[in-house]
Formats: sequence, structure tokens, C-alpha cells
Amino acid sequence: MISKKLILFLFLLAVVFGPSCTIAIAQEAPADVDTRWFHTGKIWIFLSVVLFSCAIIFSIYRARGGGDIFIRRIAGLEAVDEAIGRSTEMGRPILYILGLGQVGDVATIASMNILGQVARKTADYETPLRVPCNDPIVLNVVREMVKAAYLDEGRPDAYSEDDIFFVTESQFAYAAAVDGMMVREKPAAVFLQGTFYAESLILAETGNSVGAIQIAGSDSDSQLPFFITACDYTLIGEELYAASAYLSREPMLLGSLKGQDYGKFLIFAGIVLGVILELVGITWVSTFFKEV
Amino acid sequence: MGTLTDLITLLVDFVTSHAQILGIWVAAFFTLCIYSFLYRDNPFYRFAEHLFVGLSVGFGIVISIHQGLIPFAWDPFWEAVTKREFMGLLKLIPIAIGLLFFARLIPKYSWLIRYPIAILIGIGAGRAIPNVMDAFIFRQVHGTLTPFGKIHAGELGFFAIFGAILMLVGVICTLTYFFFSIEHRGVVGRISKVGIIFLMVGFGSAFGNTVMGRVSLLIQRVDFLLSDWLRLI
Amino acid sequence: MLEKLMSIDRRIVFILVAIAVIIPTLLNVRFPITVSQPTRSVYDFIDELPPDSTILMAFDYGPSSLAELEPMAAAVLRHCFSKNVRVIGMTLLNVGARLGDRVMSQTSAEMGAVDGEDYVFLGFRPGGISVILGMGTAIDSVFSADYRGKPLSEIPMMQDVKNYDHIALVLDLASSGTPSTWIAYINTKYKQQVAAGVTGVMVSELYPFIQSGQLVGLMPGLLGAAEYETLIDTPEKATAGMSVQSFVHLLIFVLVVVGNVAFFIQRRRAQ
Amino acid sequence: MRRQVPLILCFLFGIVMMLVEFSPHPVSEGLRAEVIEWDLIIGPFALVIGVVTLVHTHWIRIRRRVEHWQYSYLVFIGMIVMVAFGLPMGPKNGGNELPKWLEWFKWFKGPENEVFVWFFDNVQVPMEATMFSLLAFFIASASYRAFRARTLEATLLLAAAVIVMIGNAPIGDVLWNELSPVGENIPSTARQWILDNPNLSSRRGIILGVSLGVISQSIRIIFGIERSYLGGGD
Repeated sequence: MISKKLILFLFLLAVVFGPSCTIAIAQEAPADVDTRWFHTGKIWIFLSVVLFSCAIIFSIYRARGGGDIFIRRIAGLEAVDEAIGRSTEMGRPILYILGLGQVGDVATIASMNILGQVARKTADYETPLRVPCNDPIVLNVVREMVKAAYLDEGRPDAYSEDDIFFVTESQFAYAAAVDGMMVREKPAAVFLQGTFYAESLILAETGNSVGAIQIAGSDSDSQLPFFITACDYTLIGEELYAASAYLSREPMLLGSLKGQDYGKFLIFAGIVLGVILELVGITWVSTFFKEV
Repeated sequence: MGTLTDLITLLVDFVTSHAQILGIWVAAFFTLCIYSFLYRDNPFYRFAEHLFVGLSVGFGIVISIHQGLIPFAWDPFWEAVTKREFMGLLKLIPIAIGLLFFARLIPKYSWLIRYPIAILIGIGAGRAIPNVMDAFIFRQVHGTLTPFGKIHAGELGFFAIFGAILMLVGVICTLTYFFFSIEHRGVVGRISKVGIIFLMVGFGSAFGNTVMGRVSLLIQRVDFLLSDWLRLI
Repeated sequence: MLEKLMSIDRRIVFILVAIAVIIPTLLNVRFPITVSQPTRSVYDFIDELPPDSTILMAFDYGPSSLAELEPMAAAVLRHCFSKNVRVIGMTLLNVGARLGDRVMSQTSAEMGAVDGEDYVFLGFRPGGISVILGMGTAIDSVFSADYRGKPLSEIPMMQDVKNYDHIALVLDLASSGTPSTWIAYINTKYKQQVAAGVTGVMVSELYPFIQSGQLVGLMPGLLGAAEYETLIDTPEKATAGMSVQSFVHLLIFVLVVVGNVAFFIQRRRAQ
Repeated sequence: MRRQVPLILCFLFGIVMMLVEFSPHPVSEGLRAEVIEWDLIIGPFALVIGVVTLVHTHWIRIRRRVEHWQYSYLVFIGMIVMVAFGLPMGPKNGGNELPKWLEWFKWFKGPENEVFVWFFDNVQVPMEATMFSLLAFFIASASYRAFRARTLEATLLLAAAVIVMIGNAPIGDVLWNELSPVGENIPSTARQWILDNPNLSSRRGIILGVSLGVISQSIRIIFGIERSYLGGGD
């Protein structure tokens, strides 16, 4: 048997040398070709990339090392307790909708993290938590997560697998089925977190008409207007990611959030400084950012 | 046996010579099947919808093979073989890596699909970094600054200066709203409140334009039903 | 009374919408269109091109947004053909291939443009960003032949068009995020001028790129198509569509107002 | 082998693709062209995953007899029809020669693969177009039942939406010019102002934030910190 390492070595060799050989043979540079190895005009972009990479990686390592990373209060999240409390009082179920995203989408992962935290609370209060799913893979992951949450809270008996179920993978049929559920079961709280497309409006409108407290969150820009008008609280874009980092305390998420904030701060400083200098006629900053 | 072939030929003849009118009726039928959903979910809608899913996947398969795999993988490979060019055979490496996607069918080796996925994701991530930094950060910041250079040069009128200041305020406040590692209290809190106002107006405009988009689709379908199908116009 | 008004069956609203579309369509109402600046910029750019320039049109839309983007494509093609601007068509979406081919061959037949000389349709290649970037090196490294299988080397108009250096403008007709992809990967690297015509849903998000000069102009959905039809003085489907649109917009406006008035009366009573 | 190699590959291709963007030297340009070609070759194979997943899901639905399982057969029928008619000839067949075994079939003799195009034009296109036009109805009903000026935010959003809607509709300008003594085309001007000013700055704020997010995600992927694309398992 050939050793695995040898296969690996040959494979990498092929991957690296394949392109280079072709190029070496294919290249015959005409005279007017740019032969610089580095485009000096792009040096600031390059340095910004390096700086930002360092900021991200540094923040992630710091978060992993147990460094405390502060995340601001997010309005929608405070309503989570209120929504769960109200459902418990009224004895009605909570409906959690993860959207149409796939398991790899950032928004779906964020949404699953939030669901995990919601499940911990419903486990304590024994409020039924209904999760209609649209993607069979998401379904399996969610079942595991919720089960683990109930177990952690010491209430494995309260977990019911039938409450987390597959509806259909097609957009409008899913919306219609969930609509029907809302009208029949009249949930006291509806969570709409994740990636949404055109069905967002159908879901949010029906949830609103049955009088549920609705907490939405999505990074799908074009659907946010519908959530904002029809829901009580809406996590806008990046707030959804921040919320999942806030609740899950996952170091990678916390760290990159912090690193991105450093980036935003630099942009912020660049704009403020740039505007002041532009107004007095110094164009350093705008030259720095200009097209190369 | 002969009559069956005749019958088929006859049928095929009929259908080919009436393909267009038949197409309009079929299209109208499916249009109405889908509109029946407005009343409620029903077998007609489900029929149309499932057929649609299947057809679009089938369409995708045909197009990907004929316009992706054949020109990019098969043609160069075949050319290399027929012209006996050794270097052309290097194309076999990416083709082989692509074929690893079929490992998905064999549970024991399904982890092999991580190889092509990793390459695709790596390429995507690598080229995104410099381009996104340049196009969406550098150029956007530059766009925010340019009006102020014009103000200094005295090129802008009162209304344009007002617009430039409004833009600056909007960008800064919106950006502040998306800071997560600072508590939104005091000055920061107030700035981010203004940011929300800008965000809402922005979303409102998207809402208004979305209404236009969705209604346009309906208008086109109604136009199809009334003029192409029923010929009322 | 108020409760009843608030909780009417949504199907009644559906019927109202249907009426608001069907009746004006049958009556064939037309209103004049006011042209907005971003659309005019696209028009001016193409109008000022010297004859025999080449532009690239990307038909990055599927059947779901055909209604908004096909009239736009037709209007721009008419303008190009009448100005002797040559057009290369292509698409990044698999469903776009048939749609682009259809609108190009229909418009060229109307305008008497010749396939291979005045226009060429390259069709679809999977790969998205890599297709965009590959065309920067050489168009024929991605599209070896046109949609009908004719090698590019045999197409007259492609003889002096090798990559973006020979293309005056890339116009992306899009129903998804492709305009920002075109901006990020060719406006930045190849300094290629880019313009876009997009569905209503996407209009608002592209405005920052107009101000920063990364987009030459922007055509907003069916309205953009109607504006372009007004500019080239041939009112067609989009102008008719926008007139019908007016009635639905009025209906929705009335619905929002009635809904909110009822809501406020109810809330006041509750207090 | 199962995790390390993919991570190394991802790193190699990522870093190469990033660095060549900064280098105009012909060798880097050649390397870049080559990597792009690899992407173009490998990419289409990814189709396998989508098809396998879809077939698998519907196969399971049929086997388990879940509600409406019969409709899953339609998915297979649609797929098979398109593939059967499309695959032998492709979506077009201008210059291609007709394979012998297809010659008996008249439909393939036209300038295009007519059956394939017919199904696309008359079944797939109208269904997709209609599916999305349903939203015009839903948006109207939602406008009536859910779009309330409940909070300051919702009020601002609604006001902007209404101005843009009226400005978009040609009837807005027509009515204004008829009825109002002051100004001309005020609705469309107001709409344009909203798009050009507050809309622009809020979108720019979002773009800046989102772009940082994209870059940070890409960095995490290249350096192997973000591994979710590898899926579970070892």
C-alpha cells in the first residue's frame, strides 16, 4: 500500500506545478508588458488588507484566550425574554422560523445559535417551541441543537422531536403551510431569523394578523423593510450576527466582530479626517483612497 | 405496428405545426394553476410547482453540461489528445479534482468532495479580499470625500453643499449604528439614533421600489393572458 | 364596522389588485414619463459613443424578472442598433441564455441588424466571477464560440474585440447581485465603465455606486425601461406597463392610508 | 488527509489569488489566468451536489409516503423530460451535426433544439414569472393589514415608501402638474432626492460594514479559522 503521505505529496506537487509549468511554457512576454512584480499604486490597499487581517486574527486569538469582549445591548434581544414570558402566561406556543437558508449560510448559523438560547429558556418554562423547517439538513442540525439545549437545562423530558419538523423545500408552499399553522395555532410569539426571500412578507403579515409578538432578524437587505413594518423588533443585517455572537459567546464570532469594529473605526477616522483636510484644501486622504 | 408509427407521425406533425398556439395555451394553463394559489393551496398549484422544480433542475443540468463541462473540460482535453499536445493534458488535473464531486455518491469516500470545495472557496476568498477592499471600501470612502474637495474649490451651490453634508452625516451615523463593541449611550447613542433614521428612509425607498418591481411582474402576466391568450387587446 | 373593515378577507384585496391591473390594461391608458438623471446618464453615454464602438450587455436575469428587464434590454438594443454601436451579449445566469438570445434576435430583426457584424450573442458560461475575470484576459478564453456554436475567430465583429480594452461600456441587466460583482471585479481592475439596469427590488442599494462614479448610470426596473423608451422616442410595452402601474400604486397608497387611519381610530378608542 | 489537505489547498489557492491581484508581472498574470481556468473547470462539477440532494430528498419523500408524496414524481418527470430532450443536442444546435439515431425525430431538425426551447419558453418561463407576480397581491394585502405607523421608525419607513411609490408612478407627476399651482414634477423629484440623499448615505454605511464582514470572513477562511464549509465529521 502506498502511504497516504506520498499521495498527499504528489497531489500537492501536481496542484502547485500544474499551473506553473503551463505558464512557464505559455509565456512569451511582448515588449510593452508591465513587468513589475508589485503594483506600487496598490500598496495602500495591500497594507490595509494586511493590517485588517492582523486585527481580525489578533481579536480572535484574544477572544479564544478568554479575553473579555464587550458587545453592546441589542434591542431585539431584550424582547426575547418578554416574548417567551408572554407565551408562557398565555399558554400558547412559540413559533421559530429559520428562513430558507442552507446550513452553510452565515445567517442560518446565526439563527441556529439564537434558537439554541431560546430553547434553553423554553425548556425551563415548558413552553412548546415549534420549528417548521425548510431544509432537511437544517432540520437535523436544529433537532440536535434543541435537544442538547433541553438536556443542558436538565429537562430532556420536555423535548419533543415532533415539534421540529420538515415542511417542504419550496418557497411558497412553505410560506402557505406556515401561514396555516399560524392561523390555527395562534402562537404568542413568532421568531423570524435567518435568510429570507420574497416569502418574508407573507409570513410577517400573517404573524402580525394573529397578534403575535414578532422578533425578526435577517441579512437579506431587500426583505428588511417588510420585517420592520410588520414585526415588533427587527435585527438589521450585521445585528443578527452580533446577536448570535452575543448569545453564544463563540470566540471566533466575538473576535471577528471586534476586529470588524476596528476596521469601521479606521474608516470612520479616515472619513472625518479626510473631510476636514479636504475643506482646507489638503487632499492627502482622498488621494490615499483614490482609484489606482 | 405500422399504424402506431403512422399515428405517432400524425401526432408529431400536428403538434409541430401548432407548436406556438399550443405553447400559449400551455403557458396560460400553468399561469392560472399558479394563480389558483391566491384562493388557497390546491392540487393544481402543487402540480405546477413540482413540475417547475423538476424542469428547472433539468434545464440547469443540460446547460451546465453543454455550456460548462463540454467547452471548459471536454473540448480542451479532446484537443490535447487529438493534437498530441502534452501540456494540454495538464488540464486533466482540474478535471480530476472536479470529478471528486462524485465522491458524494459513495458514503465511504464522501469526504473527498472537500478537496474541490476547498479549492473553489479558497479562490473565491482570495480574489474577494483585494477587490472588495478596493471597490467597496476605498472607492466608497473616496466618493464620500470628493464633494468636500469641490466645496473647497467653490464649485458647489448651496443645495449641493447641503446634500454633501447630509451624506456625510448619514454615512457616519449609519456606520456608528453598526458598531457593536461600544455601548450606545450618550453621544454615541444619539448618533446611532440618527443612523436609524437614515436606515429607515433607505429601507422605505427600497420598499417603494419593490412594490414597483412586484407589480411589474403582475402587469406582464396579465398582459400575456389578455393579449396573447385571450386576444382581447 | 371598524373591526370588520380591519379584518376583511385578504382575497378581497387580491380582487381589487386584479381589477386595478386588468381594466387599465384593457383601456390601454398612457401617461407621459418623466426621465430621471441616472437613466439619462446611461442614454447619454451610449448616445455619445462613436459609431462602431462596442458595448457588452450582460443579460443577468431569469424568467422571474423578465417583465422588468426585457423591455429595458429591447430599448437599449434599439438605441445601439440605430447608432451603429455594436453589442456583445452574454449572461452569467443559466436561464439568461435563452432570454438574451430571444430579445437580441427579435430586436435585431426589427432594426435590421446583422448577426456577427452588428451584434453577437455569446450565451452562458458557468463560473460567475471567473467568467468576468477570464474575459479580461481574453474573451475567447471563456467563450470559444457564440451561442449558436460559431467560433469567435469566424465572427467579423469579434476580430478587433479581444478583451475589455476594446469595450466601451459594460451594461449589466440584473435581477440579483451581479452589478456589484461587475463593479468589484472589472471597474476596479480593468477600469471598465459599468452601467446597470436592475429590478425594482435592487434599485436603492446601488445608488452609492452612482455617486462614487463606479456606475455610469442606473435604470430602475420597469420605470427605467419606460424612461429609456421615452428617450429614444418609441413608447412600447414598458410605457404602457408604467401607466397601468400607476393605478396599482394608487390602490396600494389608498390601502396604506385606510389601514393606518383605522389603526389610529382603534388605538384611540382602546385608550 | 481529510481535514488538513483541504485546509492547505484552500490556503494555497486563496493566498495565490490574493497576491496576484497586486502583481502586474506576466508570470503572475499567467498564474492568475491559470487559476481562473481551474475555477471554471472545477465549478460546473459542483452541479452533482445539487442534483444528488434534490433526488435524494424527493426519493425519501416518496419512500416514506409523506404528505403529498405523489407530487415528487412530477419533480422527476420534469427533470427527465428536460434532460432527455436537452442533453443529446444541447440548448442550441446551430452548426452541430445531428447524431444518426436522432434523425428520425423531426423536432430536432430545426435551427434550434425546439423541444427543449419550447418547454423552457412555454412551461418554465411562465411558471417562474407567475410565481413571483403572486407577490404583487401579497404586497397589497400586507400594505393594508400590516404596514402601520406604530413606531417612529415604521413611520419614517412608510413615509419614504409612499413618496417613492408616488414618484415612481407616472400618474403622480400628471396629477401634481394638473392640480397643484406650484412646481412641476414634484413627486418624481422628491423620489429622486430620497434615493440620491438619505438612501445613498444609509446604503453606503451598510456597504462599508458588510464589506468588512466579507473580508473578515475571507481571511478566516484562508487561514483555516472558519471551517464550516468542511461540514461535520473528521
